Amino acid sequence: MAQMNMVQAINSALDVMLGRDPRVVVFGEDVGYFGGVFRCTDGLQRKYGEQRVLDTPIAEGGIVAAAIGMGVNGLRPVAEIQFADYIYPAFDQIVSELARLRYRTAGDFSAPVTIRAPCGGGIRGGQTHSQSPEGIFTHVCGLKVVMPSNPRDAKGLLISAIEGEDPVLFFEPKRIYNGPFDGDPHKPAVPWSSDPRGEVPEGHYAIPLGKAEIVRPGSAATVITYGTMVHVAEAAVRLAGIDAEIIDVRTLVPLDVDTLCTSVCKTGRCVIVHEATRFSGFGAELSATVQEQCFWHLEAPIARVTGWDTPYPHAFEWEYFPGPARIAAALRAVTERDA
Amino acid sequence: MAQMNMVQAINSALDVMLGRDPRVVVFGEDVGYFGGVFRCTDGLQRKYGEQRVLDTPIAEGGIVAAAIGMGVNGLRPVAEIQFADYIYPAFDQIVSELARLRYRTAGDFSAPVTIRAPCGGGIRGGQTHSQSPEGIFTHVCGLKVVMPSNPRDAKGLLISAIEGEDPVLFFEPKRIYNGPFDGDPHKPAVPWSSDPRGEVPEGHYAIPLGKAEIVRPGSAATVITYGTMVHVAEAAVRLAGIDAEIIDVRTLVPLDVDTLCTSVCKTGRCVIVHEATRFSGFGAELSATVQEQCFWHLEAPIARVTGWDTPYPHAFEWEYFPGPARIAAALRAVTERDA
Amino acid sequence: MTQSRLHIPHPPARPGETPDFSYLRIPPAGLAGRPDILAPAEQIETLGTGMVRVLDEHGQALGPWNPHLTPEELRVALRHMVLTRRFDERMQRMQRQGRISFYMKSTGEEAVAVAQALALRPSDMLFPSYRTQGLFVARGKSLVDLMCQCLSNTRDMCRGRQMPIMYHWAEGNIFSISGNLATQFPQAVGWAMAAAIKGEDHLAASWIGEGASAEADFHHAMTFAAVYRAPVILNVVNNQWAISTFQGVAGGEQRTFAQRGPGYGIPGVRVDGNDFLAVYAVTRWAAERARARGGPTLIEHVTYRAAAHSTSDDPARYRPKEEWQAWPLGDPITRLQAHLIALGEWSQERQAALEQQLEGHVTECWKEAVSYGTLSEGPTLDPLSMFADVFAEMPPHLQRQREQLRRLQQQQATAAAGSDAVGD
Amino acid sequence: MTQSRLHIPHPPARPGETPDFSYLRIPPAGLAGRPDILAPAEQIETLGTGMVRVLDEHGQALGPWNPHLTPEELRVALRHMVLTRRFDERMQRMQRQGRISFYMKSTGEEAVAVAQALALRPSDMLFPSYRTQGLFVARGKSLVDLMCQCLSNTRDMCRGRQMPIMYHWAEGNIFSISGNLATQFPQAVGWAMAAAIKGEDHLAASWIGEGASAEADFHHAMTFAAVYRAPVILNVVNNQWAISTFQGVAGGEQRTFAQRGPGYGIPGVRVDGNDFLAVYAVTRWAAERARARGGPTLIEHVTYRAAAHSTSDDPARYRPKEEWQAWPLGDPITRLQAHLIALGEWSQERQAALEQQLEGHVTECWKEAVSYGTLSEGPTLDPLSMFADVFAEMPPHLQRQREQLRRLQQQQATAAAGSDAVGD
Ligand SMILES: Cc1ncc(C[n+]2csc(CCOP(=O)(O)OP(=O)(O)O)c2C)c(N)n1
Ligand SMILES: Cc1ncc(C[n+]2csc(CCOP(=O)(O)OP(=O)(O)O)c2C)c(N)n1
Ligand SMILES: [Mg+2]
Ligand SMILES: [Mg+2]
Repeated sequence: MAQMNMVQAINSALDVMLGRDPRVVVFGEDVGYFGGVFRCTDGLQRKYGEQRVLDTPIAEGGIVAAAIGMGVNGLRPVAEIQFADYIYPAFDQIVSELARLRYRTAGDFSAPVTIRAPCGGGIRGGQTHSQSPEGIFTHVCGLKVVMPSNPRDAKGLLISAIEGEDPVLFFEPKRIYNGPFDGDPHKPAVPWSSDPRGEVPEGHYAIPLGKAEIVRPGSAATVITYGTMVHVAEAAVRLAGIDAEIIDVRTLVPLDVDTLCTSVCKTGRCVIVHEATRFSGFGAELSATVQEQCFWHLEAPIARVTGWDTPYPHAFEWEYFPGPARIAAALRAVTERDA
Repeated sequence: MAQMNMVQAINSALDVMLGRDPRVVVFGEDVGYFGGVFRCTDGLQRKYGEQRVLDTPIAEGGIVAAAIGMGVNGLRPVAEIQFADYIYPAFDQIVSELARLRYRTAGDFSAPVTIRAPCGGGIRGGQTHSQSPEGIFTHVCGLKVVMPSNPRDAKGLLISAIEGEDPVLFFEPKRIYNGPFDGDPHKPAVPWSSDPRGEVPEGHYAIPLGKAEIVRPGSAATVITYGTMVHVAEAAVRLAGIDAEIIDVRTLVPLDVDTLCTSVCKTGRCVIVHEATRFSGFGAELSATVQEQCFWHLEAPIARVTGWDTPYPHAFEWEYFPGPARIAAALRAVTERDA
Repeated sequence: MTQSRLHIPHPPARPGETPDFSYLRIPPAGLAGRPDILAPAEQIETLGTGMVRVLDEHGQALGPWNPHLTPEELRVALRHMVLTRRFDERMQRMQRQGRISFYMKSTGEEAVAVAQALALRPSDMLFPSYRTQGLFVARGKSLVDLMCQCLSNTRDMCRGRQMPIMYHWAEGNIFSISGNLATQFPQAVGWAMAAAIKGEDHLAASWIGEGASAEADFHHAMTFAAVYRAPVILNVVNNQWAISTFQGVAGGEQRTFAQRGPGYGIPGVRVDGNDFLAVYAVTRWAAERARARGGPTLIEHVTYRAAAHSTSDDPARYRPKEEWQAWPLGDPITRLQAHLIALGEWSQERQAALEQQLEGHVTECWKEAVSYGTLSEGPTLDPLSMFADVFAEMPPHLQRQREQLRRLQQQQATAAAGSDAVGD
Repeated sequence: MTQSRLHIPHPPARPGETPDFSYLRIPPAGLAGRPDILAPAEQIETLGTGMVRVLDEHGQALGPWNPHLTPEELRVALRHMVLTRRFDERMQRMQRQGRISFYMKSTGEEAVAVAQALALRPSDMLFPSYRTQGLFVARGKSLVDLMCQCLSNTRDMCRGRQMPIMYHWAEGNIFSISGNLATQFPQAVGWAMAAAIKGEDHLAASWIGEGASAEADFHHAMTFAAVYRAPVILNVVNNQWAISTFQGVAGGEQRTFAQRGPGYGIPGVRVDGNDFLAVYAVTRWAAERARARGGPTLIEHVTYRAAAHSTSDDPARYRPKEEWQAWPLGDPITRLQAHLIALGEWSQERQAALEQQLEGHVTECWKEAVSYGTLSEGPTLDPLSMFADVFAEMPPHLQRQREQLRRLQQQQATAAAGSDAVGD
């Protein structure tokens, strides 16, 4: 098995799919000759040619619209939005068109488009290079929404996204492109090569969309999270010394309600964690769903630990970021409450 | 006091504000000479001239961008998006710019823009004239989000929106422009003139943003809702014969958590109702918040009654619409559960 | 009050005023030159300022753009145009009678869609707007199918999911109409890019109104088409009105819409949109250019929206009632008819017979269509079908919601049966 | 494999290849005519195809566009340009040393911002891009303030909320820079519309890169500006590159960006962006036009991004290292300097003295700026301030969150104090 960081794993997924399926095309701003500002498409244009890996004009709306047209014409487009913060110019094409095409044509037309976008904070990117807009897209019927937390999942999930028939928004937490991140910016960076989840098969494999993963079994509480925060939650559990079960949602839509709720019904306590702002964030849906399904098992209010309800502030990155201390405090609160 | 329907009340709010404040300008597609496809701006161009009430090109992104620039230059723009379904082309300007301008300039620049948009279903408008996208905007920090349920509130809230310093998304449930609607499309239409909330003062008055209203006091359960569904909830309460308290949220952001949670802590049971799709809809935030604040008082799981998680289907409007029967069933469920 | 300086475009006439189309410069038919299909964009800029016209006021076809169609071809075209108009009128009537919820006519603009459908190959992909129903008619989609869509009935191609007129036809290579203006324009470019990537000889064509050209999608379509030289024909149907706003509000006051093309390096051709022969010829030119790797063409069709914007609209509120009569480019059907008559290939009698025949055909089709159900009567679609096609496979949450609705319907049926029983 | 037909634009040279700017047609200085400020757009289309140039290769100012500035005015301009470059270099160095998190230089493009700021009135509102720091310099914003923004320190005008370089200056009438490309373009038009509505004599100007011109905002800005004839100057700074993509990918292969203007009815003027005098003159022309109710002007500045895109970028990966040396329009600072020397109003010695003086000034400013704190040291902003300015008044949910963070920080402080005590 090869060692890959998340950039390499994503590159490998694209490479595998470009190689296997002549319908796959990859494009976006700076993804062609240059190989992407995060290098996720490095070497692919050289290998597969300019007709299949191409640079686009800087127009996210145009990129998604073109992807839809290509998808309708039998290709499997994988479009990159350079930063998730820049997905909004494409919002109408995603929401009104891509998400609804199959529905409005009763299945006669559809566009199997995958949209990749690096997301999240922790890189001193300020408010326009740090956003986590995934929650917005989970409210749009017809889109699948994915956010991996490690190289192995990233590759397997991306391959599933490309192979699937539905449009997928594939958010890549850029803070963990190079290594897992436990929420402490002062510690030396840890590379993926020192983490078992950095072991990634070279060839083709798929991790099905719609399945959450129990990252750490536990009995005292359930932490539901995804992306970078999976690692931060692990640190928080160690910090709090509480035997919490940590679940990596991985696919936000369709949501693996069973895995989440089985766990919460077992532990009776639940902390939901995401980087995105709190109000109407995806945590709200997680909370509402867990509450509906596990009400009679809950022994404390479900807690949400999230980014504050402000834009992402450059200078206060670490006060803003929902770090291990805040998660640990929530874990203590949900487990102590009944004492 | 005058009798007004909601269109007239909105027109009156604009009229009052154009008259009082020379900084107010009103524009959008077909709002000028024609007076708007729903007639909300009827007569205003004639009265205030083409420089203050104007038709725009069909470019929602351009409309909002221009509004921002005008707001920065000291005007108080009120822009109409012809249907809420067409707000997405303006999404980047709203989310990345309008919502964040004050924050990113530490208060040195801001744009007091009000964006009006008719929303919601029940008019056989199909999937592109029936949407309720309010939930998406409630996740965007820096925007206020309002949805009135009657003429009196509509006028008072719209005046507050225009007078306030923050950007406001003002969603108008078009199904109740002409009269309250209890969810039964087969009954004869009821005009606002037969409803006390159709009595609207002619002149200036303001209803502050951020205050929910208890529409019907009750003790057996709390129904939290807004817009058209306030009236449907009233019908559902009658149908179920349950003494529920009905709260009209009115302002989604900032949310009047106290009024909602005081009620739920009192009744111990909560049904949340909105027309928008369920998954990650605003009901999720309402549910999560109520659960956090009222956990120890809840005697049954919080229920959500919402549009299904599909685009709004033209032919199945009334199977899709969360009508009184579904709300009544939820009311029964939350009140029977502990029996 | 300060003297204000914001320029506000005005239409030439408002209700009660005399129609005035003097702003339109209309060159005589036959005047415009027909450049080589591979002429560079900068050498053919006059195509965007003038107007390609073939049919003159006597029904003669003049000049180098005359496509020299056979009388039989012309009669087929006429038939499609008349059928489109008859269809529109019937559907509007049915809306007025409450049989369908909404409708939009293309009256006065039939030449655009019909000529372009005929000028392109069946394998070319069309990305229509809501006012190009002639594309479906000319490509042979059965009216029954179109009507069933408008009825949201059991044979509705959209399974009840879209408002009337939002047709599509996968086998006929006609894409789905969206309620959101202009979105299909850059999608067509993407489709054309894919054709080029695959090395296929097909091209894409798309239509938007002049009003919708202000949307971002126009710019994206033009930019992507120009950069990749995609084989696509981008049509702006300038029917002078966008609901209540005049084409000046969309930016047509100082320049033609065709003139937007050259700035992107795309030829812009302005054509008399009520001249079937001119539209046909210009479309052929653009299609040949695209297939010869000459890249995209922008075509502006100058025409007039003779009817209301939709059944929800009343144009008497914002334009003179007599504008359509005063429209200097006439009625495309009358003009093609006059041409055929001038050729000795048609007559008023044959026209009357055709109209009658098509009227009968429309009646037949309507009868058949309603037999598959209407919004209020007859066989209806299963509401549970509304949960399908959100995704390729129905995920658990939608299965649960479908089940919930199923149970609710059962309960209601039981309750209804119960109360019926009580009533008995 | 089928022969594919999708056209892919290429830059003239990639790393390892010889720079080649033969695609640029560069007319001699002094050649372009200067039309009347109210000349109709269609009569001045050649302004978009040629290139307005004043300074020739001998430092002479030629032709009708020569703005005839006084030597003192020229020296002030030179000073601003040199200061901008010195500032850029220092900040880049500080980024390399880890003192600031990010930086973007405007090297090679200083003439654009400086000349335009000087050509406009202080009351005109500027909507900048991230590569027009010369606007701030030329309008007299203190470097200390700019540096404090880059440092996110206690004097940061953005209160720590934005990445470095996202300045604004309300009193100086310079709008806020956004991380989202192009959004300010149509906002500037809205500002100008408001000025016209209010009957005020001010105009707005905005800047985007040629890459960003593909965004929807470009189209919206152009459409609204044209329709309402807004008093606005819309600048496209064509520095040949958008990160790694060549201007051809943005649509510059077949037409100039200035040529986009006429399609909207807006004059498009192409100017040698490295020629201070030409940029100044063209801007004055556009400003006079706007103030005389002639409406908007689109200006394309032909220049070259001499530095990396940002401190995160390495251009050696995608373009020849020697491209900047081969750039045919030279260095704007050298050219203005040569002009002053040719006028007998400047010398190498004075230049050296100026450079030294400004270098010293930058050092002084930096010392002062860091005294107000850096990201890692010294006085820091109160993190609790991050909850302010989301709304005009802080709503309850943000008050609660601020309180939550306050308590958390207290606990951490207590815990730290406790563990310190243990350590003692
Ligand atoms: C994005 C969007 N904005 C607004 C509308 C509402 N709308 C529907 S048709 C129309 C006018 C379009 O005019 P034009 O493009 O000229 O086409 P025409 O109706 O004349 O054929 C408007 C504003 C819409 N459907 N989509
Ligand atoms: C909406 C949006 N998309 C993408 C980006 C990422 N991005 C930042 S600068 C840039 C290149 C811009 O090039 P150009 O407009 O030519 O300006 P230049 O950098 O050359 O001055 C890109 C793609 C962004 N900031 N915003
Ligand atoms: Mg039109
Ligand atoms: Mg550039």
